[in-house]
Amino acid sequence: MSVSPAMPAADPTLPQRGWYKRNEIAITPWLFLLPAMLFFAVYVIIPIGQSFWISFHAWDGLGEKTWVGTANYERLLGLGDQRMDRKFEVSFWNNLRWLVLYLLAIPAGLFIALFLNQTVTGIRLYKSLFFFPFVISQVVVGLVFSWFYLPNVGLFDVITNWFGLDIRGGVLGNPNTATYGIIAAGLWPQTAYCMILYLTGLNAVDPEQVEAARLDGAKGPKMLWYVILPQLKPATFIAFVVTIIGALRSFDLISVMTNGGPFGSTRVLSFYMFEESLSEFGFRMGYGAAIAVVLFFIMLFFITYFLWTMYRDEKGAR
Amino acid sequence: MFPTPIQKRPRTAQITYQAFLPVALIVWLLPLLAVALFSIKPDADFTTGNYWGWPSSFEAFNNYGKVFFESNMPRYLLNSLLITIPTVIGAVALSCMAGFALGVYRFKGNLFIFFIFIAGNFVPFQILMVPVRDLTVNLNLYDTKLGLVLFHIAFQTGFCTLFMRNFIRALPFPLIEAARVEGVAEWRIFFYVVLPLMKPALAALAVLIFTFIWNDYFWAVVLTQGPGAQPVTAGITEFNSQFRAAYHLMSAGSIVAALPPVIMFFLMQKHFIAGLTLGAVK
Amino acid sequence: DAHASLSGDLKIISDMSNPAPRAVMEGLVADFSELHPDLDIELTIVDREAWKTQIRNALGANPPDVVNWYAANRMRPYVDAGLFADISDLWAEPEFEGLASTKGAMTLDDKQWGVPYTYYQWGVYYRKDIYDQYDLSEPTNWEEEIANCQTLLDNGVKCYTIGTKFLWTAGGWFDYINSRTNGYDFHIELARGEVPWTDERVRQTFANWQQLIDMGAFIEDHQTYSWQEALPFMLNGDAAAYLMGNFAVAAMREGGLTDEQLDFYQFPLINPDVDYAEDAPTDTFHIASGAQNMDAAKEFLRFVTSPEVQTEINGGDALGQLPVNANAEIGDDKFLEQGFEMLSNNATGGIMQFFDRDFDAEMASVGMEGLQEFMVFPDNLEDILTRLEETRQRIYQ
Amino acid sequence: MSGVALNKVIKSYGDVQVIHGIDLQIEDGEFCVFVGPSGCGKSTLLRMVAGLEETSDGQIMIGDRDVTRLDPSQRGVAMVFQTYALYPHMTVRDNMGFGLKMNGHPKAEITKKVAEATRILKLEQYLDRKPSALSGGQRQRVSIGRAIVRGPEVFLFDEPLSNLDAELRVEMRVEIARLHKEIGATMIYVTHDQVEAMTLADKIVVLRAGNIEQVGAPMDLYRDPDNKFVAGFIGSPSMNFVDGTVEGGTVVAPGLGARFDGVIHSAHDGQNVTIGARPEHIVIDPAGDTHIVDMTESLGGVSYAYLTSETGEKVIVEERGDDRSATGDKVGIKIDPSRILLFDAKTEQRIRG
Amino acid sequence: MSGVALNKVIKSYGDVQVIHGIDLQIEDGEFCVFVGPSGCGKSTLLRMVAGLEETSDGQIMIGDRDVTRLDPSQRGVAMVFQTYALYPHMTVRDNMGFGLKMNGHPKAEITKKVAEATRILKLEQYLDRKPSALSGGQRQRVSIGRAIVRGPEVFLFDEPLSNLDAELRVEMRVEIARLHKEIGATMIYVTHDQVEAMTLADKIVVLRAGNIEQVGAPMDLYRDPDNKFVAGFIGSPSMNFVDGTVEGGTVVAPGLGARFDGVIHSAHDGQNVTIGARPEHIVIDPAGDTHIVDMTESLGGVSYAYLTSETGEKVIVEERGDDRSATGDKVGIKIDPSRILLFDAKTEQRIRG
Ligand SMILES: Nc1ncnc2c1ncn2[C@@H]1O[C@H](COP(=O)(O)OP(=O)(O)OP(=O)(O)O)[C@@H](O)[C@H]1O
Ligand SMILES: Nc1ncnc2c1ncn2[C@@H]1O[C@H](COP(=O)(O)OP(=O)(O)OP(=O)(O)O)[C@@H](O)[C@H]1O
Ligand SMILES: [Mg+2]
Ligand SMILES: [Mg+2]
Repeated sequence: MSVSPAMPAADPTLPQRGWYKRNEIAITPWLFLLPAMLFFAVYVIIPIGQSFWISFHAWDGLGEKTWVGTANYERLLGLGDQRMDRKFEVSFWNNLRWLVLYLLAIPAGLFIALFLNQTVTGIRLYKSLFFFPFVISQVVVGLVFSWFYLPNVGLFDVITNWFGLDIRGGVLGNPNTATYGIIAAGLWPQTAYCMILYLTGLNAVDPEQVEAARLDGAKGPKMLWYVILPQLKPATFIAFVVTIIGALRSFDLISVMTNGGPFGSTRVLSFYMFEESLSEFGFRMGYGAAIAVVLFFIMLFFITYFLWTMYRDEKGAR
Repeated sequence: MFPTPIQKRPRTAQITYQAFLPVALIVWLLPLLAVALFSIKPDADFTTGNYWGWPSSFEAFNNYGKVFFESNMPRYLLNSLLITIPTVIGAVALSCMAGFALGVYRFKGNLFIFFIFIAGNFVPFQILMVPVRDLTVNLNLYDTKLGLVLFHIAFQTGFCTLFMRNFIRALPFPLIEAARVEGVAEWRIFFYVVLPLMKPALAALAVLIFTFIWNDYFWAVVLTQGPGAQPVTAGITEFNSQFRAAYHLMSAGSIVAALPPVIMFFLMQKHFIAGLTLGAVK
Repeated sequence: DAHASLSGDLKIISDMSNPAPRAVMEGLVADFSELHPDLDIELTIVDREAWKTQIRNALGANPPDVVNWYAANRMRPYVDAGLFADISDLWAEPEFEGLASTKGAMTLDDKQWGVPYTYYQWGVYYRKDIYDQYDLSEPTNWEEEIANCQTLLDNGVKCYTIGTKFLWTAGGWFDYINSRTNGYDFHIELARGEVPWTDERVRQTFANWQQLIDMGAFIEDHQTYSWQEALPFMLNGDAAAYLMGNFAVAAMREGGLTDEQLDFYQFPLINPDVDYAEDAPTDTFHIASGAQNMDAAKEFLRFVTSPEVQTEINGGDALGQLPVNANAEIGDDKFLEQGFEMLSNNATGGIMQFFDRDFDAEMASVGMEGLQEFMVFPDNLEDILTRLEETRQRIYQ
Repeated sequence: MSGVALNKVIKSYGDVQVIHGIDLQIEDGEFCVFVGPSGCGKSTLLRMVAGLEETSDGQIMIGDRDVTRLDPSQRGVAMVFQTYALYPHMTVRDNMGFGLKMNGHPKAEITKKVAEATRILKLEQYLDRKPSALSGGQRQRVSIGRAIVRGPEVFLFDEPLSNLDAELRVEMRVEIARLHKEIGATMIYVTHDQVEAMTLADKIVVLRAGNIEQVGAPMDLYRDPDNKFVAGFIGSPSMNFVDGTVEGGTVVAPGLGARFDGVIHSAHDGQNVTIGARPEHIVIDPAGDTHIVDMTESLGGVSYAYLTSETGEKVIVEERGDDRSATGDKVGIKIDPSRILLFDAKTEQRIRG
Repeated sequence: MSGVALNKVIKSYGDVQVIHGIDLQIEDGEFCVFVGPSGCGKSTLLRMVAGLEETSDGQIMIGDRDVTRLDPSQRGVAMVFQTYALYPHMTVRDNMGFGLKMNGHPKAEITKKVAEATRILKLEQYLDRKPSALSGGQRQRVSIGRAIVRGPEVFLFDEPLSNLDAELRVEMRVEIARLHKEIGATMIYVTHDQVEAMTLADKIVVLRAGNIEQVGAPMDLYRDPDNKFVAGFIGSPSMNFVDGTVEGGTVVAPGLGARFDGVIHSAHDGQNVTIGARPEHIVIDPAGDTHIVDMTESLGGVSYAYLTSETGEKVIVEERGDDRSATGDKVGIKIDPSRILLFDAKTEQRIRG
């Protein structure tokens, strides 16, 4: 043959290779990981620990921290002879409301996705426009919706008045409706998000299975329930995760739309902790940190679930 | 395909569908259309109570002119750009590398580190607020764009790494083995083999992060103040207090603030949608 | 002289973000820099509401030289944390004697921490034309007040507009009704946490307030409006009056009300046994302890407190408020004159700074939330008072 | 009475016609196989019978019902897909019973029918597994089971075995043959695989670009193809083709180094023909020297010798004896003239005698 | 001097050993094929030679260098993957030159080597295309070209053709054979495909569960397997096995309805044996009545008859004549005793004489 060897290795007298060369495969991943790990540790991991630490102190953010043990938690959760912190209670229940109602984005997104999953001219543009709300900042969404909800002149009020409905104080002024009003505003972009997840999910549905089901006589809702939805499970899972995260993180909307009011009825934990820590009458950092820690534990429940699912998939994949 | 393609339905169903689409869209976008309408109305319409009617005069140029020339809006927009673009570059670069390490190599702790990234990403970010603010203050980065950028890079790295790692995992592993057999150094494999293949993921992620960061409000409030460093989301609230109850100007301002990610979205639509699903729905 | 030698940068953060004050502030800076051409002044105007949370960060890291804030108790956290510079030396200067009346409000721990630049009376601004239309006169006691209000309501006009979205406006109402019902001393005791909120006297205050609420004296849905957003009700004639600080006049005029339409009266007496006490908050300038250009900062404080500048910035065409320097002239403005007159001669009970400045911060926030709730759901009073009392006990234990 | 009849069926996608008016009669209980090159329309035709593709024109009859416009589920057909199309989230039992459940059959009946299909396909022990826990062959069995349970008049298969590996493919092929014998329903089967087509079919339909080239029993097509396309398509390795001319009723084939007398009427004199000869009908003559052995491939019991003739035409010859030719040998070849087939060089139609 | 030698190589994944100490000698220039059932360790062994899997124990020599602990790139091997593993963002030219470029070879040299490989594989006209613009066969050619360019001592192929369709597979098989002849390097080739193994190999290595069952030339394995596993694995359809016993030097095979004299020493008297006979070595005797024809499969030139003996054992017989048996026939069978193979029923080892 006429092709001559091109490999340095063909030389039997191998030069002693450098330490890096010899351990290249073992070292490289760590070198590649280093910057990201560094950043992540400094700005995420360590601060989580610090928050735990701060939550055992009384601290106004300016002077020295004073160790108070679990006093913050006792006050927050009403341990011992205290009453549970009223604001915390309200925030907690509001958070639950957010959690439950925010999940409506999932079926709503699915519904719109099904509606749009057609191939007619211009459908791509329609899909994009339906997705639009997700791209817009929550601050803008919040503003838009608070005008939408304005008493008397807001479009919402105008429409409900046609039906003879009058919400006292306007949607956002009435403590019975304000939270729901904000959630509805949040559902708008979130539904768009779920919609796009489902649209991609629907794309991945095995057409042969749909055909098989069609031959099996499954139609409409039956087909959806028995054949399509099970296949959309990954999309549903992700939609679930992002929705939960979104619900627990809800801050921007509340801050813009009601600033927690009327009389604190729209507070959620994340907002409350911001209020305690950094707002006008706040700067009780220790207490704020304690709220954050409680929120963290609620979230941990979901994080664990998510990681566990991922772990199972990873094991299965290997 | 589910539901049944409309083409296979009766003609009437097709027409109904085609007609219903724009109606549904209008209802869906009603709040936005309202803002757009507000933004071209004259002030007088609001005092006379003409909120929802036809504008009594067309004031788009006036209103938007005010936004651009009589407020800090342009400055905020510039800030947003100066925060968003470096963050996108930084987060994507870091996560590419981390994703490569986690996706290609098998080593002890691989999965653990990966999970740390994911978990950190899903943490309620309020828990970071106080310590991160302190850290930023101590680094003398409070109220600077750099302070915001550094934090955003770090926090987004969690999400981006999840995304990148899954993407790299899905690349055919023999490509890397083939390069190894050919004696290509590991870092060169990253640059010459893996990176070029990640182009779609890079584009998708870049667009996604752009929107995330552009729309961030919370951290803008926590880590910056004033038009020196604050991005447009925070700026819009200042704008609002400056023109409180001037709905026409607020609307115009909101629209201006929302525009860049919207433009980005339309330009890179394909990548964007891929981005939302790629990393997540495997 | 000292003026000529000023150079370098001067960083000022101001919260005068409403249009009229904003213009004043910008004018101030322009004038000052004309005096000191070598000085580079960087003025940042931040949202007034936002500034209340941002000041901490601003003072902590990379602080500016001069900032806006408020007098009295409201300074305390920053004084305690050493963030405000001690400017007792400035107060020792002879020029400052004109400010003697406000020295107390600027003093903590026997030192002075800032200078006032304006203060303003609170009171009821009303549509004189509407009052005339229904043949009403300024009420002087509670009975007249109620009667007036009833007449207005019978004619489809709300007695008062108010926007409580940001809570503090409700604090003004409480300050007035409480001090008129129980007197200045009681009010301050309450502010210091020395009296329980469940005290019978506090209940009396709320009972008086509830009279107005029950008859529908306030506009509806006020919890969704900021104070500016509530203005149009008065401008449009849907409501007849507004309990507000004098800064509102500028906005009302800008909204198209002429001086013929607009007038002012002192909040009426409720309990004839107590003296008038008035809300007159003082707004201030401070120097950050970390200021880079202390000389320029002090010079700026001297500048804003000088009689000429005081006269200029508080004039009817500017802030439309009261100058703090005794040597300054009160603007040629009927509201300023009336206000000055009222504060000088008819506030024998005492001067209150304002609910959120007299009360402890946490108490104020819980308190104002309760007040807002009370205004919407007066029936929740018992619950609200229990809550406030719990908070008081925790804070002042 | 549940044969299938196609009358001039046409399928167009937009402006593109892909099935050009096909007539076909499949008898009750017959096993009919569609073969043809990729893209010729096999799947399309099958899916039209299933009702998964609309029929643009023409008529489809099952038994004596016109089903052209009926829903798939009402046609009495069941289909087995190449990718199995099992519902991944259901157990084998639920997969098989799904169709009946959807049509509201009582539980007891479903259980009975599933049990019967399970027995036929020997799936008893897998009933409670999910498809992901099954091997490819088992999955395909389940998917056939699902078809059986519905008791259709017609079974449709679209390349059901092409995702299986060689061994399993053989096994499942035998299984399908047995199934056909056992339940005797009409079956239509699409495949790429020669062996499947030859061994399973009662009737093979050879399609090409949306038209039928020939219909017939497997050995008929093998031995007596109508045209060069069918001749070349059926059989593996495929038939050798060399050019020839007719001279006075004799066919001259330089590529074979041979002349064939009496295989054609002299009427065709001067005509260019193509001569077809299957590898197993050609014998190597070690004494000859008309061809060179390029290469031999031995598969054990049989070898293939790749020869080049003097004209440059390639010929493949099958060898079975213990002595086989080796690369580089110069050899001649012999063919029984009765074994050759003649085709018109232009029309590619068979010239019979 | 670049043969490959494996000395007692062992591979364990954690606690699981999958390669159990394999000894193998592959000569310089030899074409060696690994076959065996799925999961037997073919790929693992190949990848160990390549250096892509670490060797847990034992020694791997290439030429006379011990490469056991070397990096893949230093072993002087090149690998061709089943999935081609072409870099999709590079042109064919860049794909082939990438390895050299990364190792700092001068441009001129790269160009020359790529040109040469291109010539060998006839890829000239595709040099500037991206892989996505190539057919499967062309892609696999490029991936082979990439291997050639590096001028390795040993080529490694892991099922390189199994992603191609039947026709292309045949074509590429021929191509690889030609390549081996042309460049003469040592090649190790993993495949599932009987035909590839038989036709390409100089030497076939039959693996089973991490052990070598037999090594030898293709026809040697076919004709003279060492044990029942190899006998059954090589050849398609596979060898028939029936039970038998030895009685006084005669093997009695009820399943074949036959006795075989003189095929075994009487020393084995009373022993249970398994008798193997390939389908093509059994002839149907229409006059007999020992077997029933269950089914016949006709592939055209050849048919397979599936017979059941009186003992219930299944036997497959190949038929080639024009007259073939039909389902349901009662027939007998005949076998040339010299064609049968005997195996110990227990150890499954071949009994030779
Ligand atoms: N949805 C469609 N739109 C347009 N043309 C199509 C569509 N589906 C199939 N075709 C065309 O119809 C022809 C027949 O396709 P079909 O799938 O029936 O071929 P096939 O014989 O099954 O091929 P294969 O053996 O590859 O499965 C092809 O030319 C194909 O390109
Ligand atoms: N990473 C691994 N961890 C554990 N076991 C493995 C791993 N990779 C392979 N094995 C096991 O090693 C054995 C050999 O696998 P290998 O891939 O070499 O088989 P193969 O002969 O190539 O099979 P196929 O023909 O299916 O490709 C198998 O039993 C497999 O399960
Ligand atoms: Mg097909
Ligand atoms: Mg393998």
